[in-house]
Amino acid sequence: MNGLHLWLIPVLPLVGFLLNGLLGHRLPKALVSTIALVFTAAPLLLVLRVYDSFSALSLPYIERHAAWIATPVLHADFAFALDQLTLVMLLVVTGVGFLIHIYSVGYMAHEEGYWRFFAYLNLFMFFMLTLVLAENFLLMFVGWEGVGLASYLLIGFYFKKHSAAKAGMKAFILNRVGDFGFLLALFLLIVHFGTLSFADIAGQIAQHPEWQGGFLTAVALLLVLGATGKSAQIPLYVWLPDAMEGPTPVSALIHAATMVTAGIYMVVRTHAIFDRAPLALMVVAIIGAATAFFAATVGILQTDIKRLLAYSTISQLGYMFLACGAAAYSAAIFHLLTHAFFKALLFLAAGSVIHAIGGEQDMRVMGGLRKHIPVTFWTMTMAVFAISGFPPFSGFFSKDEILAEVFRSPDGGPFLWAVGLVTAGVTSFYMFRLWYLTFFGHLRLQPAHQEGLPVAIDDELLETEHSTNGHHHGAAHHHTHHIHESPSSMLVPLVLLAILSVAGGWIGIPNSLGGGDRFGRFLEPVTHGTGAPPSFEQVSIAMRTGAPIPTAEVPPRPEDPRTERKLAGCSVLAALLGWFLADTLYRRKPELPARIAAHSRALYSLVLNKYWIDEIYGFLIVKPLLILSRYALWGGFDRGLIGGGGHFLAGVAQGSGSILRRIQSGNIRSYAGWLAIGAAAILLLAYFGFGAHLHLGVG
Amino acid sequence: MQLSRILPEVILTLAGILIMLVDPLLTRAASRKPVGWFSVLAMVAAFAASVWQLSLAPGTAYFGVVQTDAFSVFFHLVICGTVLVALLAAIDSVRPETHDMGEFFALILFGTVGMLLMTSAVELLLVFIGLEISSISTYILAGFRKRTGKSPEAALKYFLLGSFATAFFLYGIALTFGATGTTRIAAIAAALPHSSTPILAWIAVGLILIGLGFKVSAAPFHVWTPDVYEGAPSPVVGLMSTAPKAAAFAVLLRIFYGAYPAIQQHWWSLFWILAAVSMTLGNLAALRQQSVKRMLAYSSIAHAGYLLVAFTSFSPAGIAAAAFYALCYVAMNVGIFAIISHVGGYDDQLWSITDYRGLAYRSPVLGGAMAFFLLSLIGIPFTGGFFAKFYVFSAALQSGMFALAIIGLVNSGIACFYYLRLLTALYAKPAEGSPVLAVPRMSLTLGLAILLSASATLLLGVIPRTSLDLAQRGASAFFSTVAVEKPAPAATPVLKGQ
Amino acid sequence: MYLVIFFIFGTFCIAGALNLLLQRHPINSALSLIVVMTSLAVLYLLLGAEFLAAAQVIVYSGAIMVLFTFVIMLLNAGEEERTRGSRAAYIVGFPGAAALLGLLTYIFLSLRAPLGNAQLGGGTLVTTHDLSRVLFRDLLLPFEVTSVLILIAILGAVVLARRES
Amino acid sequence: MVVPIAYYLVLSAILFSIGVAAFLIKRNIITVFMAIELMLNAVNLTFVAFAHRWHQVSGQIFVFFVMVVAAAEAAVGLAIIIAVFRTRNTLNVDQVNLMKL
Amino acid sequence: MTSIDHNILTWILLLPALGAVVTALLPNRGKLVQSWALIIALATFVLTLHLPTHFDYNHPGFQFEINRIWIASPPIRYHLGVDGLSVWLLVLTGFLAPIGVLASWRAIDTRVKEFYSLFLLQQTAMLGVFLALDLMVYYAFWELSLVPMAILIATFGRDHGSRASSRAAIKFFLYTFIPSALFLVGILALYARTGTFDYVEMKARLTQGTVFGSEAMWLISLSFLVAFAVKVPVFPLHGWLGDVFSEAPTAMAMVVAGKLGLYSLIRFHLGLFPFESHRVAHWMILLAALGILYGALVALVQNDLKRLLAFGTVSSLSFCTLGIYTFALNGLDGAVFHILSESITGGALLVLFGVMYERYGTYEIERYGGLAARVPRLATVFLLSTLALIGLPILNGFVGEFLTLSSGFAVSHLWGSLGTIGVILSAAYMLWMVQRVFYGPESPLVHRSPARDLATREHLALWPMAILMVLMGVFSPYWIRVIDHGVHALSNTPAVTHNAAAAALVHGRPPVREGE
Repeated sequence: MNGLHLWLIPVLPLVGFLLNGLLGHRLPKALVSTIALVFTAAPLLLVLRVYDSFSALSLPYIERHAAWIATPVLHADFAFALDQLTLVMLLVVTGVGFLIHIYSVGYMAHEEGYWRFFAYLNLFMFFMLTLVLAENFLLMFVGWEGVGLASYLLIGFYFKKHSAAKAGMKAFILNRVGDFGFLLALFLLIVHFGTLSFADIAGQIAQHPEWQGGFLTAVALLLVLGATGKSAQIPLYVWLPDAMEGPTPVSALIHAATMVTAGIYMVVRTHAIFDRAPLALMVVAIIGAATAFFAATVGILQTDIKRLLAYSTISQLGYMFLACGAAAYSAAIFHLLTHAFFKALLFLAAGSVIHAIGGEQDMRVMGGLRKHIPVTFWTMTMAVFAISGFPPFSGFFSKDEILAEVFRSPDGGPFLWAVGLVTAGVTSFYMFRLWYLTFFGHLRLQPAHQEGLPVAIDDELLETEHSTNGHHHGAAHHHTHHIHESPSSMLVPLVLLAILSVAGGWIGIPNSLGGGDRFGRFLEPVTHGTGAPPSFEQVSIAMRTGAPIPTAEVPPRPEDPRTERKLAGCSVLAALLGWFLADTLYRRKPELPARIAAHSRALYSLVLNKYWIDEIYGFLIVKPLLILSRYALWGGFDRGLIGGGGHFLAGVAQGSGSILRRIQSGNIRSYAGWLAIGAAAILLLAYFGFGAHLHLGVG
Repeated sequence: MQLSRILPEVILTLAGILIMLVDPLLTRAASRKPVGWFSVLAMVAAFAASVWQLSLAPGTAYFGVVQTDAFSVFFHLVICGTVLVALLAAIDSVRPETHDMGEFFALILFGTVGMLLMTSAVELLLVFIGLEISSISTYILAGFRKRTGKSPEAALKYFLLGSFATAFFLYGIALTFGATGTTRIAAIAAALPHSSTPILAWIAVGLILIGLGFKVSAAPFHVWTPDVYEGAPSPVVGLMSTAPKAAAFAVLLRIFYGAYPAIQQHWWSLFWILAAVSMTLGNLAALRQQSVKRMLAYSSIAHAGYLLVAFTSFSPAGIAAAAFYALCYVAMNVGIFAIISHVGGYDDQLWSITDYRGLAYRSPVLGGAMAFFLLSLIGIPFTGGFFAKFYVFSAALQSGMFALAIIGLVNSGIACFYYLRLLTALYAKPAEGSPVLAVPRMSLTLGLAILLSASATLLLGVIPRTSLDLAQRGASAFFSTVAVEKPAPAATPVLKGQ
Repeated sequence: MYLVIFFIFGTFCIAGALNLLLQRHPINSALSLIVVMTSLAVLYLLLGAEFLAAAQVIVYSGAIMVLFTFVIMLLNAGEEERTRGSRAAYIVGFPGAAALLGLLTYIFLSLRAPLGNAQLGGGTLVTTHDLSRVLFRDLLLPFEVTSVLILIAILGAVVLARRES
Repeated sequence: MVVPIAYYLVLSAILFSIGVAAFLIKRNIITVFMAIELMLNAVNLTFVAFAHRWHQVSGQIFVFFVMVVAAAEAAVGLAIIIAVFRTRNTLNVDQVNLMKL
Repeated sequence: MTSIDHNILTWILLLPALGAVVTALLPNRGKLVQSWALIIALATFVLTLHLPTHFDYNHPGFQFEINRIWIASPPIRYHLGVDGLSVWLLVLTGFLAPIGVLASWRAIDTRVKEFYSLFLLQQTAMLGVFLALDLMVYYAFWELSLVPMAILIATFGRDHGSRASSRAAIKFFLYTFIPSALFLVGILALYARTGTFDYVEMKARLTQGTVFGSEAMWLISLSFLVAFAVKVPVFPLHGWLGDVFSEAPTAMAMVVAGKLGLYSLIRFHLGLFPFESHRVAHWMILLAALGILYGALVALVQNDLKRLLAFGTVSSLSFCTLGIYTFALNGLDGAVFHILSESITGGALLVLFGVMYERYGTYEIERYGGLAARVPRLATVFLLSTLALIGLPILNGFVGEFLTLSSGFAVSHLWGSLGTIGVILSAAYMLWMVQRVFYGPESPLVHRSPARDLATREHLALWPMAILMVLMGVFSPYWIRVIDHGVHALSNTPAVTHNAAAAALVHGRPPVREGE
């Protein structure tokens, strides 16, 4: 057991980061990529080794190293924990991470700052693995913030562009809003538990069945705030679409497969708290459902291929949130897993497309690419089918499980299920839209597109969106660019991921479909409840009557294979409907979208402008804050009151000085006058002598 | 040997007479610097004689007219040291073509005799005569720069107002005499409790305070100070803002603590008010001054106020604090005026704060020394000014003068504003062609003067022990020769009403 | 009788002083001052201070006032013009002087009894012997020191009055 | 036939106050100086009166010294006045105000 | 105790003072003065390192003590000593000095001797503040520390002695001196009652509780508090900091804020007035929380790099205030730790500003842009410092922020939460600044100027700080262990004061002092 050395898993990428970060600018590109790959592959191998010996371990396996923050009353160590959940996450992070590293070697080959890119990527791996392996909240927070930092650096990789730098900043600050919640949750935990160790906290909760709601709800809600930041949920999701300013592998790795799922991971990891906070679970479910639907609708009209995928990611993360809200933690993680495969694939494939046509990201100028880049086309097709939820692709199983769990959940119920179902249809629609626009029809890329876009929609919007393109490969040979398939270093990961996207779901085929839900059972030790999540009625009755809240062990949810099969049928139907619509609008009747747009102008522009959420945030929060700071605080208070107050006092002193100076008229006679009056005053004082009054001092 | 009790005075008198005898024999063109050096020597001798006096047993001489004790020796040393520095600063600063150089030095020596007598006299008549000697010599010195209109005007103002105040002082002595029938300090103290007309003594202390308050330029009797400082030659200002004040403070201590302890209730409130008014008025009025000398005049008013704070605490600690403050004050003030008389020039070519901009660029030593003195005037630790303030306010607080201490320390906060204006000006970049760049090189004597005063100021701030011990000895000598009962108010705790 | 003489010369004093105040020509003022001084000499006599009375006439009226008159003549001082130099002198000075007078008068009159009375030739006559014993023995040092004072005065007068070449 | 000593004192107080007032009023420097002399004389009267009260010679001697001092002051004072007159050509105190504030 | 242990504190104090004197006497040749100052600063630093390495954890109270009579009456003692509270602050002061010298190496080119002489004097004064255990000696150093600072600001300010520099110097001096004057009244009043200036003795006598009426004690404690709070500065007493930061030379701005005031708050306000400081704690926490927000918000809209950092510093230092007045062990540990990390991080940023100023001659954010591509190494260090300042975990800023905020939150959920908003805002103002200065297209100014990345000397100045940022972030227990030794007794965790005060805290009433 001594030989596990979990610490090596995060530290190896860190070494890679240090090597590339400190020396990379002097090394040849080949060496840089070798270093990066070696230090990503090594943790993967370690994880595989762990996987290999996993069944022999007593779980959770905890490895403690030095104390990190230690006062006599608070201890947080560099401690790593390994359990089933961790293992899944480790496999995802290192596996997908390694593939994306390989992909990047090809994708970034011609970029300036090659070494920097790989250094950051390794840094990200370090933090992500720390986050996953952390044994306590504080160390998790290290990873939590660290991945944010890596994300910041990578989004702003093309920092010479204002938009990229701004997007990085936006991501970091919005994540900080989430971290604010996370920190407060930590503080509350310290107050109530005196420790930040997951195991200790879960243990204490288990020992106190009377703890229900109350501060646990507060903690849970604050954690949710943190999760919404990292996992791009309402209300903090706005950074993710902008994050597409980063290089595409980054989008795939960080903003699709791994980092953004940290919120879900965290909720699952701390589900002991959430289980006792039904209100918080409810909130999670609602946020998840709302985000899933909302983001999906925005996805309908996106024209930038990466942005579309970004909204798709938000939407899919919403699903995972929804699952968490329904206390279906293993379903959430299952979807996390499959989503990591197919969404990474989608991004990488999209990157391959962009790569192929010379840096263009606007789908409206693409088309008919399937013949030019067949491998990309086919792998992407796998992904599209997976995300749309067609059996037997991976996405089907995970999404289906979520919907079934939501339907079954006492608080979720049919309504949230319905939302999920509609979202599934919408997802299918926009994914096939992407598919058709990109790969079918005719290539619309032509010199003309610089002056006016072929599909004339909102020009103003396009301007802003469009300013993002053309950075990778140089705009010089933009339109004469030869459309070509990507190098094998990029294709290999695509193929591997495609296989995973297809087959990745098979590990979790539910009972109802004859699979036995191996994945769910594997995670069972981690996700099992620490106490029944009582229903709202139970809690409210208990709160009114003061009676103890009933806490039985989690009763196994009634499984109803028939209903589940019906539900699965519904979701497949929804996906088919979406495909059909997309087929109609973008293949068979391509003139229809414009007509529909013209028809319902208001709704159209509302969705097109992403419900103006960015603008609303700017107008309601950012602007007022800046105005408050600039005019009220800085101009008014600091310079006016504090500075002016100082000036005022100085003025009073100087003014009275000036008056006193008037005594000094220069005239001897008036001086004698002052002497005389002074003498008289002194003599009167001496005669009447009221010394005792002065003696009292201030007391 | 009664002469030993007045040895320093005798030495200085003889030296002064010698100068007067020799001076006419020198040709008009001959440099008077040797005369200056001679007077420096005489002053050193007087200083040494004072130190020697320390070995004498305390006692009186000439039928109880003078008394040598630690107190008088302390002030002897203060005065002799100060005049020594002032002389050194004057040797090169007074314009060489002035033909009255011989008289100049003689007057300083004679004036010093007066001051020394003031500190050791225990007979009011001798105090009065000493005061007059020092005053008259200062009147004359103030008018020494006859070519400009300002100097004689300064002399006139000083003279007329000074005589005016002297009349009050004299009236006070007369009433004291009326109340007790004597003018011997110890006898007054003895007779006062039995006086049938103590009211006369109440008024007498007021009148005496007016006269001496004028000399130490305490508000509201300060009015002459700014004008006279501005008009008088800077070397003279350096002298008259220090030594005579120290002497006057010594007299104040001697008279009030020696002769009038019995009616302390009637005079300590006067000091309270004088102190508060002086500090506040001096500092506030200094804020807007442009002229360096006038600013320092107001500053000296404020410093008189700080010093008077010590008078309110009726304790040996208070006397020691006052004596120590006087010492520190003269050390730094004589130093800063030594610099001003060199930099400003005999005719005050540089007079405003703006003119001093960049002095530290021209001469780091002069600028640094001036900055150091300013810091001491502010009361920064490790300078004499700090410990002086510290002892004074400590004594005041120990006697429960909470309000006065707060007034004083807030004042010292206000004061840094104008000191800093000058200080930062010193270190600012000078304007092109600024006259400050033409300040001549420092001469040996000036360097010596600055060195003496600066090292004194520094030592007082770092190891105040020796001088403080002497001051405390003086104070306790005082309290033992004059048996004083501790008055009632001081014994009550600070904060009543708790 | 004594009282009458006192009042007569007291009135002379005050009248002379007021005249000094009111006369606009310095010479007139100087002459008024001489009147005051001489009257004071008489009062000194009444108080039994013969030596002082003589000295008053000789030193003050004789020497000092002559000096004054000399300077007035030397500088050819004319009538003073009524310039308006200072309001403070009137606004704060006069109340001050008045308060001074009022306070002192009040105190002295209230102390009439304990202060006692002056009798013509009352007490022992001060002999020259007494005087010289005090002057040359008890107050020997002040007496000697006075010489320094006078020396300074001479020195000062010379320095100040000398024209700078 | 007696005169209360208080009367002498009141007389001296009156003279002293007149001296103060004269100092305040008079414009001619020499007259102002005379006012000071008047004040000194008033003080002298006090001294003599008290010397009478206490039968003390020292009071009288004091007066004698005051006279000497007054003489010395007069010499110096008049010299100063001459010096002022030389530079300013005036004897009016109101015009001797080069320095102020 | 070896003989070194007996005299080490005197040597620490004396070395820079002697160095200052010698500096003034050195000939003005080449880089002689700079080198000498560097040697002295380094030597002092090495001496200070002796303290933590020989620190005795089992010895309660002060260590390496020296206690001799300086002045017999009034009894002022040359009493020096260190405990866990001061030990790292001393090392920090020693550490920043060589960096200050390096940062001034080229920036100060006229009147070098004066600069380094005063610089070393300042060093002495600051070390003295941390060492002194006699209130008068402490006060002396406290005041002394103002002087070199004011002169250096006036003389070596942004435009070498412009009027703005003078004004800033005067403002700084007045702001700190006037409260210090009242502070002196407080000390003297304490002395008048207790008859001692010795910290340890006075503490013992004050806790007996019979010395003063509670009102008087309250007033005296306020005089202490205000003097320290201005020096920190605690919002809203920060009026001087902006001007001083923007005018002062780098080496001075690095040390002007924070540590002296905060140390004094802990040592003297909490130490001498346990009850009174509890009484005022709520207000201080409120001010701290407001300060965090206010400083950050105002920093957001600054156009001048140094002013931005000034307000950032106000915000950052408020974390310390917050931690101190929670009286929780976490809070105190965190506060002291945060003093250290803030000084290092802020110092690094100031050095970087100085480096940028040397190259581009301006602190105006608007005139920069796209710097990262031109001077990548500078940008790297800058980014690292920025991240440390905004409290990224495993960098030094986080530990202090976390500990102070968590204990602040425990005391008051509302103000603790408000303070925590600071982590959002600090990211906002710093990253926005970084974005404007380093990212985006190159500004005309940057484009015109030659690209000079960090020189060796600048590397030498910056990397030690950068490495420390990481080390302190990762191995914080090494520091906190010592700190804890010093602040343990001040916290609420054990029985902090006499029982009456403790009971009063529970019931929210002031205790009845004996002798009223």
